Amino acid sequence: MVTFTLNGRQVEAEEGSTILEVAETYNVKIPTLCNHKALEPAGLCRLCTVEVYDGRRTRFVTSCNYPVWGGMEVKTDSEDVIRHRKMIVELLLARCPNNEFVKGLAAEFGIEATRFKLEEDDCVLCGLCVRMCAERMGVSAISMTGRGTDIRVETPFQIKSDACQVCGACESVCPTGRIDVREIAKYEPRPLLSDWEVGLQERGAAYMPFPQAVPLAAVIDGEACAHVRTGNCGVCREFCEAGAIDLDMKEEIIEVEVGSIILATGYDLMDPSPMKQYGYGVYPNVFTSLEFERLSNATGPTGGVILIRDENGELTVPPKSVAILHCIGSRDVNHHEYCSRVCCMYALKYGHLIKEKVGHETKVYNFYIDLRCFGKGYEEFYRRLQEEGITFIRGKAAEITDQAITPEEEGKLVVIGEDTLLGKRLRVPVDAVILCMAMEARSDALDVGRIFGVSQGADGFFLEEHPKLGPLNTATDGVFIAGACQGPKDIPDAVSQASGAAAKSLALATLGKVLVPSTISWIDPNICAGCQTCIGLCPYTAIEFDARRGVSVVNEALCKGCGSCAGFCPSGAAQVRHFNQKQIFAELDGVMDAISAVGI
Amino acid sequence: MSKLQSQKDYEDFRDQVKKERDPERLLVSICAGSGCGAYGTEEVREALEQEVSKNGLKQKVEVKVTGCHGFCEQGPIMVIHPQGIFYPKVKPADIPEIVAETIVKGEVIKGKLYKDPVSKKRIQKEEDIPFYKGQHRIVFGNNGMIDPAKIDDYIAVDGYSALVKVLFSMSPEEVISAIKESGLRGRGAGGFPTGIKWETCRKAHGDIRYVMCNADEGDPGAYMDRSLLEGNPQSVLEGMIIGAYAIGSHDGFIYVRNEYPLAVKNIGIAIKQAEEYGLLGKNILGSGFDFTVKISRGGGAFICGESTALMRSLEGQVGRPRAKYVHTVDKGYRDSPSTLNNVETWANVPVIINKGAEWYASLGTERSKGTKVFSLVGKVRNTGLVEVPMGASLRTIIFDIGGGIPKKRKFKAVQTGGPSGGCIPEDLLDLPVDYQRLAEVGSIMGSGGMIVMDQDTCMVDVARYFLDFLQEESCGQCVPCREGIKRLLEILTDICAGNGKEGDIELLEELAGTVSKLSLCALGGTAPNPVLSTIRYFRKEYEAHIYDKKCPSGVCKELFYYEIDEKKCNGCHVCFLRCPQEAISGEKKKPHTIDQEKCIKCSICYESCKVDAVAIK
Amino acid sequence: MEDYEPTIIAFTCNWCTYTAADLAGTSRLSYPPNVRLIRVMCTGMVDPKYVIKALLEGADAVLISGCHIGDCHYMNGNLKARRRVKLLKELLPRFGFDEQRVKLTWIGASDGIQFAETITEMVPKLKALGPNEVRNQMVL
Amino acid sequence: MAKIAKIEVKEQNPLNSLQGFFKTLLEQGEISAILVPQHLPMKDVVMPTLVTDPEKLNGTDPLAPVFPMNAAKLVSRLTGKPLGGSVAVVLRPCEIRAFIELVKLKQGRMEEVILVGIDCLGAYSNVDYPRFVGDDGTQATLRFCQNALAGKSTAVEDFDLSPACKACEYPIAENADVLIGLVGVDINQQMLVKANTPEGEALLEKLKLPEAKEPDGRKKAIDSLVAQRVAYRDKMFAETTEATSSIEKLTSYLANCVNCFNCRVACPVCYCKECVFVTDVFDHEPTQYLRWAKRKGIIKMPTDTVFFHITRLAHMSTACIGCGQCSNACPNNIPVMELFRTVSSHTQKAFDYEPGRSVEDEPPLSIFREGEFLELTGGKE
Repeated sequence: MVTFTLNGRQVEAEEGSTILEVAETYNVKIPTLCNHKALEPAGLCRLCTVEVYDGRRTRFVTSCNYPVWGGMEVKTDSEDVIRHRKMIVELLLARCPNNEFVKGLAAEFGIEATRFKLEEDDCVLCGLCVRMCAERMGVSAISMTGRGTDIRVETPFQIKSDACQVCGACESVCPTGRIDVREIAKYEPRPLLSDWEVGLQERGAAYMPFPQAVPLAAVIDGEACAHVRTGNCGVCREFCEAGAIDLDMKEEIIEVEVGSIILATGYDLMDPSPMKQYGYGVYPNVFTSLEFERLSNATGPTGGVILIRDENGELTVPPKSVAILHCIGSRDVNHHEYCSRVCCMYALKYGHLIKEKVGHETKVYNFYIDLRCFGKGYEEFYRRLQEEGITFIRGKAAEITDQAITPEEEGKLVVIGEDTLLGKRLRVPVDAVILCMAMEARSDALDVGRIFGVSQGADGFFLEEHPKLGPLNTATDGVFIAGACQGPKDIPDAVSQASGAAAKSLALATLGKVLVPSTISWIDPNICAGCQTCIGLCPYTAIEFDARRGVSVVNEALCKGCGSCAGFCPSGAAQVRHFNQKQIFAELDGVMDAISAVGI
Repeated sequence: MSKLQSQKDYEDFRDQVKKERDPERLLVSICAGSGCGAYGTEEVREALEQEVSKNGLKQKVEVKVTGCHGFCEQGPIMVIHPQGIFYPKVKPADIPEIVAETIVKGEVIKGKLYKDPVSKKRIQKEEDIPFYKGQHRIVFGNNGMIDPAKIDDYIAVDGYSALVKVLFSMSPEEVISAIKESGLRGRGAGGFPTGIKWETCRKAHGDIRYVMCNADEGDPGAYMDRSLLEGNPQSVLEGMIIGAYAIGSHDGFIYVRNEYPLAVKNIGIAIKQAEEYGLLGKNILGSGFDFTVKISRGGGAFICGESTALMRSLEGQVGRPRAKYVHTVDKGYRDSPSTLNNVETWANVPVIINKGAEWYASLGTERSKGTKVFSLVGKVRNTGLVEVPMGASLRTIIFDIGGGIPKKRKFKAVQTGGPSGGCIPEDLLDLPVDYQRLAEVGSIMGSGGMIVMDQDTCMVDVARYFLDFLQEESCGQCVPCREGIKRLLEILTDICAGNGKEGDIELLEELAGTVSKLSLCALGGTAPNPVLSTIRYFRKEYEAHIYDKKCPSGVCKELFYYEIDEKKCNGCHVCFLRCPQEAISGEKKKPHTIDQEKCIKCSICYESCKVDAVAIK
Repeated sequence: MEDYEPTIIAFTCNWCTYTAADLAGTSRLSYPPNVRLIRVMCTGMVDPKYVIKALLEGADAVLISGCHIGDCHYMNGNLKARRRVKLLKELLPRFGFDEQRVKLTWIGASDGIQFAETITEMVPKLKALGPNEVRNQMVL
Repeated sequence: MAKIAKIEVKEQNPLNSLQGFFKTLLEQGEISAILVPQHLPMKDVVMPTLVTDPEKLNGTDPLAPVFPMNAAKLVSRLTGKPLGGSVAVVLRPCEIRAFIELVKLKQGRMEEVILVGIDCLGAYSNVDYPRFVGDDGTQATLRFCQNALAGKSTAVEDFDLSPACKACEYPIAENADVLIGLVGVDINQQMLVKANTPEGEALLEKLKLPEAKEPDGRKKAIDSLVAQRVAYRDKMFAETTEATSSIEKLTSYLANCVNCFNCRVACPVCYCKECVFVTDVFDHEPTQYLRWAKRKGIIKMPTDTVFFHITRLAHMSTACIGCGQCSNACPNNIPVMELFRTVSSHTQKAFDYEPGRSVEDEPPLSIFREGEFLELTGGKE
């Protein structure tokens, strides 16, 4: 620790720290421009200059990189210091008289005009971008080229850089907004879209997964994070005051020994893009149900204000009319035959929300096949919405178009369908359309199923052991399923099933032991020749060799009864109980006898 | 040549070399420094050798091509030993006569001797010439006796005896304390006490230490380091080895600008020869001390003479300075402790070791010891390299040694220390030149540049000129230096163009203050010196430019015109004939006049008028 | 031989093809009645003897059917079965058993349709092949 | 490069010299015993003997053209568990190959055993050998060797070498530790001793035999011998394929089978302690016989004969090394060897498996891989 005087006050500081750092801890403000927490101080802008008196003479040093030492006297805002700083700012203002940032800086220093000739630049040559690119990103796609007054920030030979990794770090630190990564990079920057907001919002490589995440902690997208990809950057560490970021954390495989497993992997929302007739992806204001969910959510991209896209694609306009199309992809022989179960009720909810949030004059049209409002209070809710003035049209919408044929259709989306109750063809112009997409099995259900030994039903969802007797069980003992991975279901159903699955797991845990199936292998020691081939074939390492007796022995706790051993054992020493050779042959004889008796 | 492996090996060899040299033997030394070289040394040498062999004198006469003798104004210089006959401005055509008369007969050719412009007398010996007489040449003295490509020549003048002394009878601490006691200060620009620098570096934490020689001499008109490297590279090398021994370093670099091809070549030869002799490399002279030197060629950026920029350049990065709050002696090249000294500093080291710190400290002033080499250029008769003890007055240097201002012009100012030095006026001519005094009057020692200016020099234009140089040579990193110099230059350019306005001088002063105080490195720190010193001593000239829109020295073309004084003009018609624009009219023997419409102010008439009838208005 | 009805003995794994056959039934899919299922826990437990014996007893074809590769409830039982079937396919044709009389398929639990199709495809082919000659031989 | 030495033959009696070699082996080879065939007191019997006393090696005759049993089974017994000393076993190539198969099936171990192989010129069947041997077994052996090596007929009266030997493409025991070479060598002068493994080289080192080179004619002689046997074999394959091409023909082929299971007992690679066909799996219910008979109208008794043979083919045709002991052992002269070798040629090829080649090769049914035999399921996994 060293002690020195800071603006007349005795202060203490760690050896090796800089004046700027110490001043910050003592709440002494020193202006900076080229300083950045994540970068080595360079002392280029000289704005942080302070006066240091060493007992003999006064010197002006840059506080960002001047290390403190005991006994020195530092003045951060002497008249001279302020005068010099003002001159620096005035010089910058002369260089960039039209730049908002520099104008703001000048205003802070009370400078209205500069006494020097005006230039038209918007780079203050603070070097932050260059240093960020070199020091933190390890790329040096840009650098300060030239010398003296010719110095500027450029890519080598002013050619668009293919070394640039389009990380945008340069842009993010540029105070004046001069840096545009598009001018630097050879490749087009790609925005990172938030999964949680179904692509309606951008996010950084480090982000909060979603508002109600537990634990509510930020995550880093390894595929986008420059540090993970290249070992560089790591700037976030400098900014996290809690010191919570550990970029050296490695992906690790954690082996957890458990007695049972509950699969609750959820569902995928069907992608409407291939269903060209609905124009998803073509018309900006055709939304999927999940997108609309985010649009109406208080933590969503619009903060819960229901807005649709303007001509620039920004969410700014409240809709005057909305069509909600039920059963898109479900109850459809071309896609999924099953009913997705939840759409009717959320569609009703959306109607209610639109009326409530956008205004009662907003028109809401539901195009439905049937409204399936089973369940407590559901039918009542339906009735209430009818009273709220929502239009229900029985008939599945056939097409969405922007081709107007009447003046009132101009600039609108037109839903083409049929009111089957009236037997009338309809064209309904609206501002926005919500597609109630089918819920479908996760795209990776096959792989997940393989890992856990769970089959998929014809619809792709995980297959329960038995629809009535084993709705939570799977073909694999100890593996249970809950929620939409088993089939479309709404929240109360998912919660019920999950509770059941949890109870099943707990029941196993409480018991502390499981009954092994009787269908397991047994090796007759009197017959076994000890060739040990079965040991190599056993997928569960359930067979051991008893060297003393020279025979292989089945560990009954490990054996699952697959019969890999029995399928090979030439002497028949290894047999699966209930499926032994004698039984199979008897079965075979029986079958053949019976066939010969009846002819087929 | 097998390696010298002990002190005795060295001494035996040195004695042998000396024995082989007959002090009475005829030796013709021709200067091949860059100055003389440009005047045609090579042709002179060829003619001489031809003539010598034609006369069958090859065995009798040794022709030696040496480094710079310093008196560049008079090149090519030839000195004939043992008599020490000094022939300036030798041309190939002179050779037959010189051989016939001086070499064969031993006769002096009076007409070819140096004629002192002040006393108008012919002078036979080098040491009697005023230019040399006033000097004290401890660093440069041997240049005339050494062929830079022959290490034996250096050893013959006791070269490397200092290294032997250090290696076999002194501890590194003793070497450092000798250097400290000698009072040697860095000759590059900073003037930092060399011994303290070495001591700090020796004590700094680190396994590897480096020593470096700064030969990036960038000041326009300065060439003492160049001449030393070209003429006596072994002395620099010996200094570096001694320094490395004292500091505990085993790796050295010489950072030399690539625009000095002869220096690069000669130091390269010197390194190779020293290695062959076992004076450099592994286990030097069997002492167990290892030291190797590599040459790094710089691209010629002025800023690369700055220590941190130089080291970055050495590391392969762009040569830009960093803040020196952590000193390079602690963390320099590759973050290891590094000692950087300039060529002249290194060359002083063997002298100090050989002659003793006390002797060295007896030269110079209280806080500036030893001698300093200046490159004396500009409006002065005897341009060349001048080595004088610290404390010699400007007057001694410029008038006694330099021979004063030619063409009867009046002395106006001298700028010391290169482009960022200050301009010192006539009334300070008796100022003893040392680090403190120069600083006190607003200039710097720099690396020893000295530009003399006469009455025809516009001081505003001078300041503008140097800032123009500095604007380009600034590294451009820090705001005050880059933006500040640019603006200083902008204002000066306006003033020179007649667009000066009230307040400009004050703005210059204010801005210069910020630039000098806030810049990151010494380039910015000293850059305003030309402006500030000229304002300080020649404020009136500024005012004349701004308020009267006049350039009293007749330099700033927008601000004066030439006029022929009818009373003085004798109608010699010379100006009429020489004017490229045919702007002068008048009959012979009658006063002439200048047509201002046609005049482009080229100054030819002004220069050529014998009766000073052309006046600046 | 018009009224010849081939007999198929199918060794089906408990987790996939047996379930698929069940699904075919509960789905009311119709397929020829010529197949008799012998349920095994895994195709990996099917001893080549079973196939030989079935053919020697007069079955016209033996179908071994289990989970798709990678889906095996016991990880890799089907891989082992595949090698054994390969052996049988080399061995049995030496003695005049047509190669088509031993068939290996992978039919997942949800593939009721595929099970029905497999049988539906097999029967006419076997009819074309004619009955297994062992039916009329005195050997077992 | 294999190391080659020679046994110098004195008095034109290679057998004596070979016996001398075995003595040296036992005395200097740091081994505990030699397993080697020897004429037993009964004049026409040659049986493997386990010898520890060098003096008891006088009757050894590994060159006798007979091998009443495949000695691999004996070596398996010797090496199944640690033996406590190293033993040199003098074997025919087919015996070595059988032993290698048994080692894969953990029925024997390579440790503590030095495999000494001798070029095999073939053997007569157990029944024919006494007719061949006459009064002096040793002389008969020498006579046989000279004849066979000279390429002269080995046929005697109405019999010749057993078909298995005639069809054997492996006369040279290349995978023995030490190989004694006869083919292409003038055995009245010398016999080759070749070390194929580091163990063999170490042994040869100890014996200090004179070094030798492989005679120029040896490779050619071997090639010619193999070619002759391959020709015989291929003819045999063709005949057997035809003779068993339908189940009806197979039944006739095996008609004499009485379920004595001698073939499987004699088979060196049929390693089961107890054959499944003698377990209770085949203790059929009496009523079952009646049901079978009812189904077909007639069944041959005993039942399960064809089933037994096809099953045995399924179990071990991939491991069949073709020694012919099955045929040798059949009381009813069923050409079992011919059937097995013919089928094996297909099953071994299917798995690209060559039995007896190396202990590193894994038996086809003991392993499995992803992505193989996709044609079985229509090219898909």
